[in-house]
Amino acid sequence: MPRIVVDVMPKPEILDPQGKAIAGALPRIGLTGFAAVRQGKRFELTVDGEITEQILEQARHAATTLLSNPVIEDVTRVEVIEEDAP
Amino acid sequence: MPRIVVDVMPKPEILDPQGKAIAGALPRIGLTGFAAVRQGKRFELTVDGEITEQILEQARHAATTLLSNPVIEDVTRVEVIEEDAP
Amino acid sequence: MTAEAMSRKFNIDTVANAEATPGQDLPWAALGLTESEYRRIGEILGRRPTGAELAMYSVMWSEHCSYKSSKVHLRQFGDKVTDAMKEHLLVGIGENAGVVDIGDGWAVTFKVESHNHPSFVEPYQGAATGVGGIVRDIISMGARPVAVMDPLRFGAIDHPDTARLVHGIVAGIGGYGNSLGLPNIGGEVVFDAVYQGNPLVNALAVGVLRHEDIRLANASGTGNRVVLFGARTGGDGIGGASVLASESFDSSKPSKRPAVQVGDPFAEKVLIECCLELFKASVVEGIQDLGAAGISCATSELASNGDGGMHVELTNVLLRDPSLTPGEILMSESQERMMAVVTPENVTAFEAIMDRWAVEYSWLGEVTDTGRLIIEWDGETIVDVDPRTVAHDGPVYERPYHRPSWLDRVQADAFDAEQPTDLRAAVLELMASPNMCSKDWVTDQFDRYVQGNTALAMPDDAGVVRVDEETGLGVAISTDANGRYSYLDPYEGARLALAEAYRNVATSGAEPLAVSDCLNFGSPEDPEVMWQFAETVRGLADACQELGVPVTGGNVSLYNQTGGVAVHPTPVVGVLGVFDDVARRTPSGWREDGQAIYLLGTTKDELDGSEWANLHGHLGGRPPALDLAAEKTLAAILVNCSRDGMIDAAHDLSEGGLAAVLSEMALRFGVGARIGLDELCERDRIDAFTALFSESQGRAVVAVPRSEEVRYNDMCTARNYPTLRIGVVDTENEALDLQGYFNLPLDQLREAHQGTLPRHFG
Amino acid sequence: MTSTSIETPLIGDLQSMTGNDDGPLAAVRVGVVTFPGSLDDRDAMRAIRLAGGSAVELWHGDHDLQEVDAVIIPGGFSYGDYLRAGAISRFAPLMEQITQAATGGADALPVLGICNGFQILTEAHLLPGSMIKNEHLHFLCRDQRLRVENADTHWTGEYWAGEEVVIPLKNQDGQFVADNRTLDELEGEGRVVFRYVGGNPNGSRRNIAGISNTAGNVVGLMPHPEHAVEAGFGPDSSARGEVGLRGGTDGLGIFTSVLRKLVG
Ligand SMILES: Nc1ncnc2c1ncn2[C@@H]1O[C@H](COP(=O)(O)OP(=O)(O)O)[C@@H](O)[C@H]1O
Ligand SMILES: [Mg+2]
Repeated sequence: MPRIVVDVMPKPEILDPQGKAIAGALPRIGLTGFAAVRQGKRFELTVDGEITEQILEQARHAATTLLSNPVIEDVTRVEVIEEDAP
Repeated sequence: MPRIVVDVMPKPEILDPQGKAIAGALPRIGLTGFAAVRQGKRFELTVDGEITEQILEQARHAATTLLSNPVIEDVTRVEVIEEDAP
Repeated sequence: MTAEAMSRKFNIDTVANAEATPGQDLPWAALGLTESEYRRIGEILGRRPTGAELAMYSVMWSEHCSYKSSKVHLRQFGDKVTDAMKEHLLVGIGENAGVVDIGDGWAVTFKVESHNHPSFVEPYQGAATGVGGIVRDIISMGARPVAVMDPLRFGAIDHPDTARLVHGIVAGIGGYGNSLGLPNIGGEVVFDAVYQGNPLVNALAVGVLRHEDIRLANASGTGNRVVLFGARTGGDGIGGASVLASESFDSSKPSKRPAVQVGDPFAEKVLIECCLELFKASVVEGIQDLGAAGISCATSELASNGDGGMHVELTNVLLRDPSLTPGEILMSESQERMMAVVTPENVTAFEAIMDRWAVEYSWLGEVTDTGRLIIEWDGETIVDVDPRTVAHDGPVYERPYHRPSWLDRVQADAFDAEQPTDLRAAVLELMASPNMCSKDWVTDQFDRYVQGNTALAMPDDAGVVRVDEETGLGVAISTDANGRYSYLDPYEGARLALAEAYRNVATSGAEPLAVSDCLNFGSPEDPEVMWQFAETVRGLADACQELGVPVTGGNVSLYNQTGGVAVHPTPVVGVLGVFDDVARRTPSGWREDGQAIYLLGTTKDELDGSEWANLHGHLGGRPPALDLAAEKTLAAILVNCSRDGMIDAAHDLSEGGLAAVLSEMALRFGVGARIGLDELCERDRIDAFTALFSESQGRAVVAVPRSEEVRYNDMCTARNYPTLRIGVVDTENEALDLQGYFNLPLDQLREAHQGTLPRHFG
Repeated sequence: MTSTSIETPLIGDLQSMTGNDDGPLAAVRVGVVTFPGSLDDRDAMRAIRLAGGSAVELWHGDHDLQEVDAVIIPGGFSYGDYLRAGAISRFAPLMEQITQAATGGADALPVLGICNGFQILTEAHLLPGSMIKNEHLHFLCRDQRLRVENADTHWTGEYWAGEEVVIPLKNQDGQFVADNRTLDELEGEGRVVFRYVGGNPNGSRRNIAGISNTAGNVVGLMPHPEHAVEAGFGPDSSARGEVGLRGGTDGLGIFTSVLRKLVG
């Protein structure tokens, strides 16, 4: 079934405690190649039937009202994906 | 700075209480076009300098060991992104 | 669902098909059944089972559900109950949880259960769903859950895998319990290498109800409707599921089955509120939670405990994964589900409550008087059994057992290491050790305030919650076990575990009333483990009889071993006590300057199996001697002291002995004391080291206000119980001053005590 | 600013007017909203009763505020807090009523958000900022020392500015964040109502534990005053100095404040 993906990331200026914890843990398991980590959310909205512009609009609305809080987060993507997970 | 994105989603057969709660809320705010919602995580790993195959390999390793719990989650993507957030 | 189910067109193994194809091979071995068990199923049915029937029998006859190895021993809990012990029992062993009368029309129900193996595989979810499961047991008795506890055992504190388990398990218990709004009022944290590959995650829940609200798991009233509500059914926890593919001869294979269950505490919280509303409105006749063996268990138990029959249409079950086969649906252990029996008149009222809480439900069928449990799949019969044969007539094994050959050697190896010369350093070492250190790092992750009725919690001896806000009526609970004692002598170890929990409850001021237990052991197929188990049950049942507190329910967890090595026999014993008014509870620390500090009981040289010996790598000899008559007297004294306001603080002596108790009592409110050991050493003919570190039983330390000293001493004399003034509370000096030995500033003691867990897991 | 003497324990102060239904404050009706997943709703109702007022149950799905004089949005994990704390509850029908009634100056409906309630108030934009995961990423339950910075809000009149209290704190997502401009504004307008003292438990910006709107009728705080209202069941110590066994009743002032304010 077709899906719409919504990505939400913490705003760059907001400290991201989970990302920070991961960035701290990576070198401890020998992975030293990364300068910073941020952890956000990825939502997959499954649509029954075809994805119309109107449904995409609903997804955009959901993204900014419910799925993210503009004080601390940015919606970085609202997109249709057809492909299956690798 | 170049970033590597890692997407992690709950395994399809695993209960996703977060997605369930969202799917329940959407119709209440008038968004009825969605059949199901799943909530996963999106990590952005920032790399100092160029992204080599070796660093990508590190990211893949991080994805399966630290960033996801293979018992309940799948890593659905490990990819370099150059583009900026929309 | 029916339309969808039909469109799937499973080629289902029906009863008719089973009759027509007697030679059909079924995967009974892969489902964990033995050949003789499989043959018995055939004899019971008079034909081969269908795939769905095989699924039901295999899960219900599993060790976990049928208690087939432990049943013959557990009978003692019932056999050794006297009429006097039954006085407060409203519901005894055998139901989802026992129910105890605490007076004024109030009752409480409590039970402890294990979730050991799942917590090793997926610590967070394993522990979380452990809490979820035990809470549903409590709800299904008709009670409002009011508190949880979590006795935990991990491998060595510095083993690389321990941090993973500690972080996940503690977060999981908090994540679920906190979200349910249940205060966590106690538990245990023990580190020992024997639990390395096999942590013990036990969870206890307690609930409160009025006598008239007791609900039992039975389906009576022919024509009453059977309903499944809560979460949808998914492929969770289906053990040998893939082997069930043979029950459907369809080409579309079922999708992958999850290896672990994921809990949804929010769904459970809603389920609690919704069940309480159902009880209040009296719209359910019988109710059963879905735990192990899911619908198989709920239907067969409800039916066999009621009028004996039930008729269910399985395609009505709401599914999360539409590819589930009938056998899988029957076996699924999806969380946060309940089954209830509702009269036709109450159907509308039932549905209204479900809708208010937005809980999904589906009507599955009805109660019959046919004595058969008939399950249909889209109108075709796939199960036709006598439900008793599934739920109650499982196999019973008299497994062989014998005393381990190594035990004599171990018992002969008494602890005789050299005594430390620096007692101050020894106290600091003990109080910083993994088992004696402060557990704040763990308990800070649990909500102990929610519901507003918590009168005592960590770090006091027992958790205390108020039940009746008008009168202050309340309960105290403590859970205890000492695997090392049990290893040295399982019979005594079980009695010691009960004695400690009993003493803890009395120390808080409550009258001990009832017991629940969770018996964690290795493989019952090992005769030595089986002997440990048999001895444990015998010891616990005997001790319960001697103390006059009945076992009301519990849980057995076997096969706790990695490779060939079993965990220590670990009988976790929970004791519940009652308070007429929780306002008189006794905290475990002193506060008032000048109060006298008394030690109750006598001290012998008993260091075998002690924390001090453990800290120095020794495990041998005999556990401390136990005198249950003395424990009874001690408890009576402590309860009386609380009732008559004779003491302001009390703490019982157990692991770590007097050294631990003095440290903990001083740290509780940050108030120091001056202690003298000379008289004690002289009276009991011991040295100062033994006085501090021995783990002799039947002891407690209390703080007595000046004005009460005469009365207190008279009472101990009247009861002929030894007590000795060993010191005085000193608010001026923030130190533990052991006169003639050392002065230990509380800051230093606190730092040693608090630092350990953050250093390992911070 | 009214303030009770610190020598008089608040609970004693109130004995005369609690316990009987016709005390002067009993006429004040304070609603407590229950969402699916609310946990401390009964506790908040008990606190109102102990303070002498009348507690009224409100249901998130209703459209009717039942003519209450004030509203408390209690703690808990509404809708599991899975998405973001308070994110889903914000859309409840009753929240629309509350949002409307709470805006419009000093005479508007007094609203208190505790913990999850605070989070809901920020999601509903009744209060600025937001809460993210605790810096240390753990759930943390502890007896927390706070300083009352503003004793002029509808919910803090019974304290004095600078007074220290001990109140239980318990949450997973308690780190208060806002951009610097908002933080400066809050400070400048005296809208920081409570601040953590004795160590920042969760990484909150500028040690902020609670804030108010401009009019002072809407207050949100992370710690749980409803768990510090009854001797015997509160924190072990109180900022009033005495070492009492769970004797801390420092939270009661929040509830008496609004009752007194409404009685006028
Ligand atoms: N996992 C835990 N969960 C909750 N409380 C705990 C846990 N572990 C220990 N505690 C609490 O910490 C305190 C000290 O524990 P412990 O020393 O085992 O008590 P005791 O020796 O009196 O049985 C007790 O109040 C106990 O209930
Ligand atoms: Mg104790």
